[in-house]
Amino acid sequence: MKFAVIVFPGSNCDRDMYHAAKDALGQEAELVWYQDATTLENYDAILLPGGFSYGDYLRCGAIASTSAMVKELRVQAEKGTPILGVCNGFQILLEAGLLPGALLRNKNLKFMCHHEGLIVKNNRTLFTTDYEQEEEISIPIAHGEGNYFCDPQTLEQLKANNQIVFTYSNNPNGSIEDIAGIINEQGNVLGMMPHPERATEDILGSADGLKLFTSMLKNWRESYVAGA
Amino acid sequence: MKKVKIHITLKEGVLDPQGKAVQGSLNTLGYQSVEEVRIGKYLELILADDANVEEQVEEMCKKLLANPVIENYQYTVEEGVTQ
Amino acid sequence: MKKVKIHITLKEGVLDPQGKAVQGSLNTLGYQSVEEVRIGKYLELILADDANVEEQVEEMCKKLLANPVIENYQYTVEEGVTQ
Amino acid sequence: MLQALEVTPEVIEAEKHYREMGLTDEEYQSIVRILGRRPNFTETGIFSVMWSEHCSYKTSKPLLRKFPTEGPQVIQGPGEGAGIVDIGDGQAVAFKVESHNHPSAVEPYQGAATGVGGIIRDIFSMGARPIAVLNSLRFGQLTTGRVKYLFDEVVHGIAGYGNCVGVPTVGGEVQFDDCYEGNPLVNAMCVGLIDQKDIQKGIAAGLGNTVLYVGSKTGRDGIHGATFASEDLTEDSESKRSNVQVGDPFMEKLLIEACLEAINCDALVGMQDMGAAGLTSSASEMASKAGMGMEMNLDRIPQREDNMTAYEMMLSESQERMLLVVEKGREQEIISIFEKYDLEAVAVGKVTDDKQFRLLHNGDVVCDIPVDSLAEDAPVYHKPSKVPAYYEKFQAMPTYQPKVTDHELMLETLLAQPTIASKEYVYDQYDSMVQANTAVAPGSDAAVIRIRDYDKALAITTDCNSRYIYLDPEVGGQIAVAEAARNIVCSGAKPLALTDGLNFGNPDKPENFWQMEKSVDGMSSASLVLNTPVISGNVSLYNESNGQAIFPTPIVGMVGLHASVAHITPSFFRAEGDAIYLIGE
Ligand SMILES: Nc1ncnc2c1ncn2[C@@H]1O[C@H](COP(=O)(O)OP(=O)(O)O)[C@@H](O)[C@H]1O
Repeated sequence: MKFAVIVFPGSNCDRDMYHAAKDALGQEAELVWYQDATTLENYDAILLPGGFSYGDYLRCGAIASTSAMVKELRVQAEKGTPILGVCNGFQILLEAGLLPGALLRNKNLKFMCHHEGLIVKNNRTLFTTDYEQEEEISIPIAHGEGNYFCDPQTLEQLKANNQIVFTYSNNPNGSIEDIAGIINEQGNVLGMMPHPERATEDILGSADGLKLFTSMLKNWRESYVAGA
Repeated sequence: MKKVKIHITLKEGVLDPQGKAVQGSLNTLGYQSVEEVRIGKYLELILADDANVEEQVEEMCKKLLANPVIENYQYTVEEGVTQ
Repeated sequence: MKKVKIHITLKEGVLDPQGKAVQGSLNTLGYQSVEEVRIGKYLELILADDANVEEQVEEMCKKLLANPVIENYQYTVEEGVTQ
Repeated sequence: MLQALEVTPEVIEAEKHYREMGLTDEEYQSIVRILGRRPNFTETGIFSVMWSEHCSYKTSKPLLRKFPTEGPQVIQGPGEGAGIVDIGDGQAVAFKVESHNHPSAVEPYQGAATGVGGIIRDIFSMGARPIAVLNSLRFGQLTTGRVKYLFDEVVHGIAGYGNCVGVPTVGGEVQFDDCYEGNPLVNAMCVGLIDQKDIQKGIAAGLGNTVLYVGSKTGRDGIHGATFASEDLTEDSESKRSNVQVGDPFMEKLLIEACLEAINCDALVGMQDMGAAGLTSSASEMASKAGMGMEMNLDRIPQREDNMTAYEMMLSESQERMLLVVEKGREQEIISIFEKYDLEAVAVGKVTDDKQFRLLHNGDVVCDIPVDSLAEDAPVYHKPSKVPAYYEKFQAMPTYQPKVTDHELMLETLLAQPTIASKEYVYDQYDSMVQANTAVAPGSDAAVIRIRDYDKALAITTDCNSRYIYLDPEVGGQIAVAEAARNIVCSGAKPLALTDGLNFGNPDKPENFWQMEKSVDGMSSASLVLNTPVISGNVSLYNESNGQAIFPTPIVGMVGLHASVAHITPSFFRAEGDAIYLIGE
C-alpha cells in the first residue's frame, strides 16, 4: 500500500505521519510537497498531517484550504480514495468543506498536550475495523483549537449517518457531543483532532493508534483483492 | 489606492470562549456592568486602484477571509491617502 | 444599555506576520492588487447603563483589552437597542 | 516618513553621544586609535554593540576561561553558535542555552517567543535539526497581577512559538522568588541532532564568494532610544510606534527546512543566524573567523519600513533572518532552495581579502573598519571582587536544623509552594511530543528523546537552585551541576556535557562579581569531577530592579546518552508492589 503524506508550509507532523506509515505499519510512504504533485492518482491513501500550516494565521487550515493541492484532494475524495486528516489536517478538511463544521478555540483558551481517552463510536469505517465498537483507547492530543462546532441540523445528520467516529471520554476542549473525529457520508474521509501517529509504538507511551493504520491496510487489501 | 476595512464577527449562536473569558476578567477587575463581550477580527487592506474593488473584496471574504460556517463579514471601501 | 465597539490594531513598525501571510495568500489566489494587510481585533461589548462608560472603557482598554506596548486602540460608544 | 538626521563624528565626540550607546570614554578613544580617525554615527553604533557585554563578554571572559571545555566527546566547544558532542554512529548533538530576560520583562509574550526562536536558529545554523527545547523560568511570587501576567504570557509565548515550529518542548523548570519580581528570567535551551559530516561553521571563507541574506525583512525592531538623532523628528511617534521585536514562528519553520536542505548543497560555505546585533555581529564574526573581510551594499537589504538608515539596518534585531556565504557563481542553487519555501534570498555582499568590514549605502561608504577590531580588540575587564557582608554573616551562623513535629502538615506545606508544586499547568501547554520521539515527557527528572533507527536515546535537563547559590555560590554552583548530572543518571543515561546560562546582577558591584566568580569556580570543579565539560553558554548581566540584584542564577543545561533504550527510566512509581530503595546518605 502506498501513502502520500501532504506537506504544506508549516506542517510539522509530516515526518511523524510518514514514519507511522513507513516504519510502524511497514508500507510505502512519500512526503509530497503541496506544490509538487498535480495528481495524487498513484497513491492508495492520502494523509494530511498536523502542524501549523501557514502559521495557523487567520484561521487554522484556512490558507492551506485554498491551495491547488486541496482541489486535487476533492477529486480524490470524490473517487473514494481514503483520506485521513489529523489535527491541522482535520482543520484543513473542514475549511475546505470536505467535512462539515468548524473548530473553535479550546474552551480554556489554552493549547493542551497530553494523552486522552477516546471511545470508538463507529468501528465499521475503513479506518476503524481493527478496533472494537465502544473500545476505549489512549491517544495524545496537541492543539489549541480543537473545539468542534456545528449547527444542530448538521449534528443530527452526523448522528443519523453514523459519522461520529471518535468521542472523548473526558471532553478536554468543549467539543459538541464530545466529538473527537468525524467521517464524511461516503465513508472515505476521516478527520480527527487526536494524533494516532504519535501512538504507534510502546516507547511513545501507547500503540493504540496503530490499529487505525492497520485497519486502512486491511481494508485496502480486501478491496484491492476483491476489485482485482 | 483604496483602503478596505473588514470586520469579521462570529455568527449568533456560535460560542465565543475568548469573549466569555474576557468578560469574566473584566467583571473580576470590577467592571460589573459588562454584560457581554464578542471578539472578532478587524482587517485593513491596501489595494492598488482597480476597477472592481468591491467585487474583489466580496470574493476574498467568501473564499478566504471569513468562514461562512461560523462567521459574518462586513466591509467598507475608502479612497486611500497616498503617503 | 450601551454598545461599545473597540478596534485594536498593531502599532506602526510592529511586524504583523499574520497580515503578511494573508497578503501572500490573497496574491497567490490572484488578487495581485492587494499591497498590504494588517490584522487587528474587533470587540463588541454590551454594558449596562452607567454614568461614566467612556472612562471605564478607556481603563479596560489600558488594563486588559489592548497591550499598550505593541497595540493601539480606538472605541465608540453607542446607545444600545434593548432586545 | 522623515529621514533621520545623524550627528557628525565631531559632534559625537564633542557631546559624547557614544556614551548613550553604551561606550565609555576610554573605549571611544581606543576606537579612534584603531581607525586613525573619529568613527561616524553608524560605525559608533557598530562598535557599541560588538563591544557590549552581550557580544564581547568583556566582563565575563576572564571567568569563562576557567570552565573545563575539553573531553574526548567534545567536537565543538564554546565559540560557535552552539557546542557539539559525539554520540557515536557518526552522529552528534548540538546544544546551547540563551537568555531573553530583558525583552521578556518588557513584552513577555514576544520576549519569550523570540527567545525560543533565537536559540533554535543557533542550533539549525550549525546544520543540526532541532529535536528538543527546554525552558528555565524565574518569576516573583504569584501574588501580584503583574507577576501572574508575566508568568502566563511567558508560558504562552514559549508555547506559541515552540508548538508552531514543531520542536517539542520537553522540559525545564520554574522557580518563584521575590528577587525576580521586577526582573524575571527567561532562559531557553535547544538541542539538535546532526550527522558529524554535516557540521556547518559560521565562516565567510573564499575571496569573492557571495553573501546571501535570507528570511524576514529588516525593520526597526529592537532599536531603542539610541536613535536619538531622529527623536526630535518624531514627537508623537512614541504613542503610535513600537520597536518591540515580534516573532514569526511560521517563517522560522520555513527557514529550518530550507537551511537544512541547503547544507546538502556543497555550494554553501558558511551560515549564521542574525542574533543580537543582527547583521553587524553575524557578518563581522563570519568574516573575522575566516580571516577575511566583507563588503555589503545595504541598498540591497530587504527592508520592511521606509527610509531606514545604515545605523538602523545594522542594529536591527528583526527576527528570523540568516546570513549565508555561497560559492561565487553558484548562488542560484541555494536561492532555488529558499524559493521553494517562498523565502527571500538576496545577494547583499561579497567576501574580500582586506580584512575590512565595509558597508555601502546610497552610494556612500558608511562603514569601513578592520573587522578583527570588532571581536579581538574588544576590551576585557577584570572587575574587582569582594566578599559580600551577607555571606560572612551567614557563614558565622551556627548550622540550623529545623524541628518538624507534624510531618504530614510539613509535606503539605512544601507541596503547596508554587516552586515545588506540579508544573503540569505549564508543560501541558507545550507540544512535548511532536516529532514522535519523546520517550519521557515533562514531569520526570530528565526528558528522554529516543534516536530513531538506533538503540539509543538522549536525556536532557535544566537545573539551578539559586537559593543555594545565593547562600554559597561555590557550593551552590557545584550543586547545580551535580543535580543536573543526577537527573540524567536517574533517567538511565550517562552525562555527556553541559551548557550554562549565567544570569547575574550588575558586575560593576564587587559583591555581584564575587558571586559570579565563585559560582563559576563551583560549576567548573563539579564539571571536572563529573567529566561534563562546558561546551556552550550565555551570559546575562545587569539583572536588577530598583538597584537590587536577583539571586545569582547560573542555569545548567545537561545532556546525557542512553546506551540503549532499554535503560530509559522515568521517575514515577510504575506498578503496585514494586520495592522502594533509598540510596545515599
Ligand atoms: N518550564 C517548564 N517547561 C517544561 N517542563 C517543565 C517546566 N517546569 C517543570 N517542568 C517539568 O516538571 C518536572 C518537575 O519540575 P520541578 O517541580 O521543578 O522538579 P525538579 O526539581 O525535579 O526539576 C521537570 O523536571 C520538568 O520535566
